[in-house]
Amino acid sequence: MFQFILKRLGLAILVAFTVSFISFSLLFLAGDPAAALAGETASGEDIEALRHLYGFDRPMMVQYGDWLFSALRGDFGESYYFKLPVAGLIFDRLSITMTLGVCGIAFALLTAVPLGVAAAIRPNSLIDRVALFLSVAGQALPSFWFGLILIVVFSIKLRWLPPSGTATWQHFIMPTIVLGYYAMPAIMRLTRAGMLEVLSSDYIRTARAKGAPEMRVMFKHALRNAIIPVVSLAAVQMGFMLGGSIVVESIFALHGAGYLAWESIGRNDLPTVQALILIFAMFYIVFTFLADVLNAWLDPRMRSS
Amino acid sequence: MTAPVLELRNVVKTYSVKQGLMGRPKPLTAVKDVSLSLGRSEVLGLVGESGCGKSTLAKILLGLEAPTSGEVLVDGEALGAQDRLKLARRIQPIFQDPYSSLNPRKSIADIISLPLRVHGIGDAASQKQAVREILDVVGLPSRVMNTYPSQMSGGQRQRVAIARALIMKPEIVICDEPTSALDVSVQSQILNLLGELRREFGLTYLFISHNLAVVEHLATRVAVMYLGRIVEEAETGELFDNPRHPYSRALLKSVLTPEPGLGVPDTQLGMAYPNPINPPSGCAFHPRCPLATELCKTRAPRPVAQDGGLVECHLYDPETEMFEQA
Amino acid sequence: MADRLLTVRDLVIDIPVGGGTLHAVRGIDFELDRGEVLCIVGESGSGKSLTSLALMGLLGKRIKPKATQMDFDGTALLSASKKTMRGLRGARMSMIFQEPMTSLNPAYTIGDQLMEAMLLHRDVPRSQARARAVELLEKVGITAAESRLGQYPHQLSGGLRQRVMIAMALMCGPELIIADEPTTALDVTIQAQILRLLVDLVREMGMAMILITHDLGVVARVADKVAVMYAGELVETGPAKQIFEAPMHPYTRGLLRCIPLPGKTKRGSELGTIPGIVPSLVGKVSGCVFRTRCGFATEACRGDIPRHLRGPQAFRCVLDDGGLSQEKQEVQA
Amino acid sequence: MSDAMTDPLLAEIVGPTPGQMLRRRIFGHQGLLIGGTVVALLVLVAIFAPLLAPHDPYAQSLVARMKPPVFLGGTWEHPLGTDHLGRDYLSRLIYGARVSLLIGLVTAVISGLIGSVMGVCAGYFGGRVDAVVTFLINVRLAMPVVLVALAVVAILGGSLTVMISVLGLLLWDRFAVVLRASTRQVREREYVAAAQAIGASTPRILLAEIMPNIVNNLIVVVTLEMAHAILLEAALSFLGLGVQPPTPSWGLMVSEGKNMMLFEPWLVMIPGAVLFVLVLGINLMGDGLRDVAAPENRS
Amino acid sequence: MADKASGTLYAGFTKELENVDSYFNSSREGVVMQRALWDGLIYRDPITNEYKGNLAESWTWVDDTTLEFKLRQGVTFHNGEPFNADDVVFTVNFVADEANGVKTQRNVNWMKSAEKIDDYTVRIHLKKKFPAAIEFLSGPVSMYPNEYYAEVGPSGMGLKPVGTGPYKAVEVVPGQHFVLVKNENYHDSPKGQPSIEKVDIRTIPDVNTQIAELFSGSLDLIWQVPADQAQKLEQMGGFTVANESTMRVGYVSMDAAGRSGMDPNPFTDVRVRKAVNHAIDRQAIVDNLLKGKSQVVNTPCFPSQFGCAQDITVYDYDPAKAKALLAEAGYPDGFETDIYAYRNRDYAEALVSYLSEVGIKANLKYMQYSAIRELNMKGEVPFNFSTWGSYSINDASAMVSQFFKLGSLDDARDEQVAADLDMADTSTDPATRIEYYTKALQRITDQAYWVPLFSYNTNYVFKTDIDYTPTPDEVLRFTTMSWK
Repeated sequence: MFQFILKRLGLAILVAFTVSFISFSLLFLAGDPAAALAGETASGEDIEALRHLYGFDRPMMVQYGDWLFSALRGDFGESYYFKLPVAGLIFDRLSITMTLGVCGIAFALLTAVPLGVAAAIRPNSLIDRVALFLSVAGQALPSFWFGLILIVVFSIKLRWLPPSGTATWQHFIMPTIVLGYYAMPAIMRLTRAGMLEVLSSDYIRTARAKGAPEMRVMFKHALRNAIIPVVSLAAVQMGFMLGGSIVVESIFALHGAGYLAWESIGRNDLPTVQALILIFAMFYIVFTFLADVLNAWLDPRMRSS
Repeated sequence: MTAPVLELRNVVKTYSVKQGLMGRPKPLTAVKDVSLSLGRSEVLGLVGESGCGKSTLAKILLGLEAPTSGEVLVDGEALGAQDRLKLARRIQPIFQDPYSSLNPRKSIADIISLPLRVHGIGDAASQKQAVREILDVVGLPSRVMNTYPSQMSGGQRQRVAIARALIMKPEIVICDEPTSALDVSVQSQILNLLGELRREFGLTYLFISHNLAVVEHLATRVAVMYLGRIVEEAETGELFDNPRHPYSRALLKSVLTPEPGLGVPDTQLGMAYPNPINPPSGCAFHPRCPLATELCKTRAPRPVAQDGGLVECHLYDPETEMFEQA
Repeated sequence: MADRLLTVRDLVIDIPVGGGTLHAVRGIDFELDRGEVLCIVGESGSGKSLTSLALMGLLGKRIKPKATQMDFDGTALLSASKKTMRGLRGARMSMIFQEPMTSLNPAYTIGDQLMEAMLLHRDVPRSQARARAVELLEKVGITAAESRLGQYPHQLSGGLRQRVMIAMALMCGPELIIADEPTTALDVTIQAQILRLLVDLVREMGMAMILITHDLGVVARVADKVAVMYAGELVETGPAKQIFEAPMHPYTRGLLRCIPLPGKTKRGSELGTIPGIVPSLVGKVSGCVFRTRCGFATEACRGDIPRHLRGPQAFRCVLDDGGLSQEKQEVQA
Repeated sequence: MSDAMTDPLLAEIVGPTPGQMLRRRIFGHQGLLIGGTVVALLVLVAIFAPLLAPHDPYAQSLVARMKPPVFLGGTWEHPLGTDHLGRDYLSRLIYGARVSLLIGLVTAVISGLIGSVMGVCAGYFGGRVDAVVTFLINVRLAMPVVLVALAVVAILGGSLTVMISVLGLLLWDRFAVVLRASTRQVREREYVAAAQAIGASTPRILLAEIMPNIVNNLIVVVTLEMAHAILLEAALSFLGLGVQPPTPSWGLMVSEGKNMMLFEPWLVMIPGAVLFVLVLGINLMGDGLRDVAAPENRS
Repeated sequence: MADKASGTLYAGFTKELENVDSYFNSSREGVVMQRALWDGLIYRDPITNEYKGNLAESWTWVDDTTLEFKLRQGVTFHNGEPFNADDVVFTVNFVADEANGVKTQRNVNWMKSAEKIDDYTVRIHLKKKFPAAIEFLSGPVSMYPNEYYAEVGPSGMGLKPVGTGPYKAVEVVPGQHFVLVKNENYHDSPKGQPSIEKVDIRTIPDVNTQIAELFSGSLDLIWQVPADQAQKLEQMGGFTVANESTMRVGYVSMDAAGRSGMDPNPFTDVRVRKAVNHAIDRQAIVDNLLKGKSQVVNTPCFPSQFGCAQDITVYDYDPAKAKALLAEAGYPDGFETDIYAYRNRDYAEALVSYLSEVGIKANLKYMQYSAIRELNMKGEVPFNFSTWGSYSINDASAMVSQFFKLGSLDDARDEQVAADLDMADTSTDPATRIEYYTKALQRITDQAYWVPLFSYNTNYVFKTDIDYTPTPDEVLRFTTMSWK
């Protein structure tokens, strides 16, 4: 187990480094950051001076090394736009994105797992069809469109919920639904498929042959095994959701990290974008790592190896 | 015994096996220094429990795996040096599972003619003719040419697999548990067919099975394998009448013939089949052997020639003191 | 009448499938006394496993078995409530399955799984259930039983798992054990060990057993009574000795001829065969289902098939002697 | 003549061919039929856009801006009204089908090629190849797609080509994952060993023995990734970093209509609904194909 | 809930400020904040354009490059620091130093230094003759507290701004909102005394969301509302919709000098450029898209700017003529080019559509301003729809001279024009200036180097219980707002 964690950690770190290099080089090719930095009125000499000041005239690998070394110490440089340390800028906004992510995944799990279980218990029943429809529709629903519809219905027509901002918990309801609904179908399907597979397995028949009541068979014997892959998927989805919160945050004017990312791309704010890509990737890496460890712990076959 | 068409000399195959998902790889020696030879038109039965290395041996013979060390000779020529295609013309396999050994997306004609196409033998018409002929040989009507494996029963599929193996007229057929997935009534059909084909084409079989009754029926010689070693090898009659190795005896005892009233025999075998990654010291069989002594725990036995066969047990080694007791 | 434990009369299992109804089991009858071992033997698809699941009430929601009578010690199994069935399962009738590798829940320890049946059915403290588990593990020949309780199924070999399954089935001291191909997935040497253990335990504890298998060798060595099943019907039933020494139904005889007997069948000789395959059981099925593969088949085989009794032995065939005399003539000719 | 006299083998070959079975399953699958019909209709619309569109989708008329659709009191001149530049909404929707389908299809082909090659190699060769591919998949999954795509489009400027290239290079992961798994599965089949024993070359085994058995999975992933790409394009266009106007992309139409969403909701509803229907259709088709062609991979 | 009773006015901003410190941002929102939080030495009345003393009581030109100010006494900063000559000297010397990186250098780089004469008298030294000095001192140059600013610098000022202005910042949450409260001790400034107690400015990037918030009552005032939405809101009633013009001018520039490496480059042909001018129906765009107080512009400057002649050469909308000109130039079937744009995608689309009607297929490249600018400076942009706001400076030099004096953004590279503009820019004689601007503009329009398009406008939408009259300089002034 310990060895597994160590090995998995090594892989995670390697992935993190690769991602950091890709994100760095990607934006390094973005053209002249100095020109972007200089703004509307700068002259050629101004730009040249800036280029030198920020060290954009050095070889790329040197700049990458520099950046990475600083990033490891939590220093992501200074935002071109705000002239403030990127780390602080992102840290301020991350709590909103994290809140949204946690609410979103909670929403997804709380709807998807019961639906999936119910659907698996009675395949082809009405509830199965409803669940299937919700998941198919969920996968096809453009989240930006869904969000706009919710605003029109719940904020404008019914006036139940505030359309934007983060002041109260009510503000988080619609963004949570839009973001969570994005992750729901996959989790629902996996729960359903997992339950179906487990329910048709030999050991469930064994449990029934022992005379175990149906509820016990479902929850103690079946769900325990079916839920293991769902844990992984939820972590993966959580990672995706944080990275995908850009759309939701821009629709509901949530000043989180996703929105900062979108704005920073628009402002050509290179250090912020680089840092955000890296941080979102790190979230994904950390979540999947934790999920794998949790999985290994949940699954005795892996725990003891 | 005629001159061997197939010979194994000191073949060793070691895999590196991961334990669990992420454990450190450990060496697993699936085949330990095995020497065997197969004469023309012979049927060598290879028996042993699952995991004893018999399938690995089959793969080595088919050229699907390279031995870690040792040599495989076909007609005296080392196998590694030969062209893979050339080898394929002489040795063909029949696998255990007729459901997995036929590509479900291909028609029967495609499956059977694949060897001809790979080797570029004949044109489409002559290939078709060859398929028709070989179908006749294995007892299938030529109508099946345009059907698919999913439309056939297990026995028919196994006939198709045999047809594919035989279409290039190989000398040697490696039969890896060819009937264990079939019902009894179908198994006998296939066994009869294999017997007929051997007589008709002078084929040499390496017949791998865990069913001793079947091996007894078909094989001319039998080799008993345990944990990567051939522990006993003898003429079929000799082995079944007079098994020497304690493991062979236990195996024979385990055969349940449909004779009422005999009860279930006591094999007197210890329970667990050992983990091949941590094989027991000395004689690998000693933890299960009812006759094991202290010596067996420490010293590995060596092969001893006995009545035209070989046995690997201290009991039969004139140089060990246990010889007297046997 | 001996101490009758189980009576099955005219059991029918129909399964709705895509293209109609699969008549998987059609009107089979058998009975079992306490302490008796009945082997149901048949090839794949003959309906023998379905029969056993029907007895346990484990066929699932979609499949509804019918029978004129299916009594376990006075309880009508088909009309019993779910609760009654649950009370029987695991307590008075237990089952052992074919695949020891997948029949244990990978998420729980051996101990938990062993104790579960007892805790469900008997009002006993955990400690007592635990003691019983240790006792039974020792009984099925597992050493260091105490420490095995904390292990997970994946840490055990197939043979050991099947021993655990047997111990689990015995936890509440059932009166009937149904073993569905308990040794098919195991190696020959292990198979012999497990069968021996099972038979010994059944005899020792005075249980009745229904053993389901395709292996006539196993049947011959284990059974008191044999029921030969073909395509959803019992074609021949009777005491083991009689069935093996004087098989009457053409199918039984054909099966026995297919098996090479070391020392008896001539090495390399032609084995007996049964040509053809099992017919489809979807749609209307009538007459003798074996007629498509039978050497003595006539037009009459399409009609109703009489049941012939020879003492305790019974078989269904249009011919009084199951074609035995015809067969002898052919051999002579 | 008795039954037994008939050729027993004749009686045996009764099963349908794989093709027949497939057809039977296809026509018994509601979702697949509905999805397939929707997709087929939209494909036809895309192909025959010039014949179907009542107006030039680019022809603007600044004096006839935001005319309502006919069901909201508009005229049949513009059945679905006009957009903020007075262009016929129906015509733009019809041409938008081309953009969405083109992006979906080409993206799926590019990412499919990349992902399949990686997945098949990893699954077939295992070992180090597998380790490298698995690592690359991990790296790819760790990259936040929307963010990276936005950044790249912002750098290179939005156009159909850029859009397709970016999505194609980003969406190969599922191909790799699925094909790796299915190749591994097929590779264990004995017919592969049989082909090897026959002496067939590795390319032949990959193409002739393995490919036909994983192509069903591939088709399923292609459809699902098509849907994914179409949605992503729409999202990026919505965020203003997708295909460039005046190209009639549905995402762009939602984005443009969004400004007037509170006053003229149909500007957003119509393109959003069409997008939803197309993606729903493709997903239903994909799910259906999975059920029909590769039922073993349902999850 | 925002309303009169709460005493708090909730306003929406679209753009997030990079830094509230007015020297370190360049956006409109920044100007709004600057006018609320800080004061300049001088104040220009937005209606009468009359200059009045604010922090300075009076000023005199000592010579061509020296200005002397008498400062107002008894003014204190929000943090209690008294305002005096030291603050002016510190502020001017700080911002004039290029190394301190003031974002819009143009606003400050004409000043050399400041010098304290006594506690309430300072001199500002100019680098060279700069007639617009008063205009700049009444605009972007505001006075900062020397002690505080020295301590916290621009980033500290951005998070906790301190000025002398009519409002104090009590809460700054970057990207989310700013809370301003009335400065009870505001000096007797020509800006007038603030009336609204508290202003809460939320950053909401999406106009729709802003409108939704306006509907739901959580916002009282939004501005920069696009024409269509403003029109709808006006039709709905319940809100005051006010429209004011701005100095921003939209234009299309063409690569007349042939720098872009396009081959063949049709834009080097004056007939093609004229054709482009004839192809676009600017009036239709103004009437249907911009609406409000926007107007068609015929020369590369805003009509109210000094020297900005309008009635020189006017190209009317005439697609037939455009086609004829193209044919004459050898492009009977038109040609294909890229057109770059950074804002108002719908206007750009409309332009593309007009161009395609005469056969010019323009592929829209919608990019960030900075990216286009970078390309433009390298001369790689053949065709560019852009805008210029002239920093709200009411002088043609703020626009035409920025683009036609052979700088890196000059696509015409006409030496004649450059020379004329140079004359106009440096002369102190108004008549001479007008003469030379007119000459330059004449040549620019004759040569059709650009397509001057239209001027922009801004819509202000607020609840009817708010009393406010917007000014044409596109600055939101909370001081002049009150509850009805």
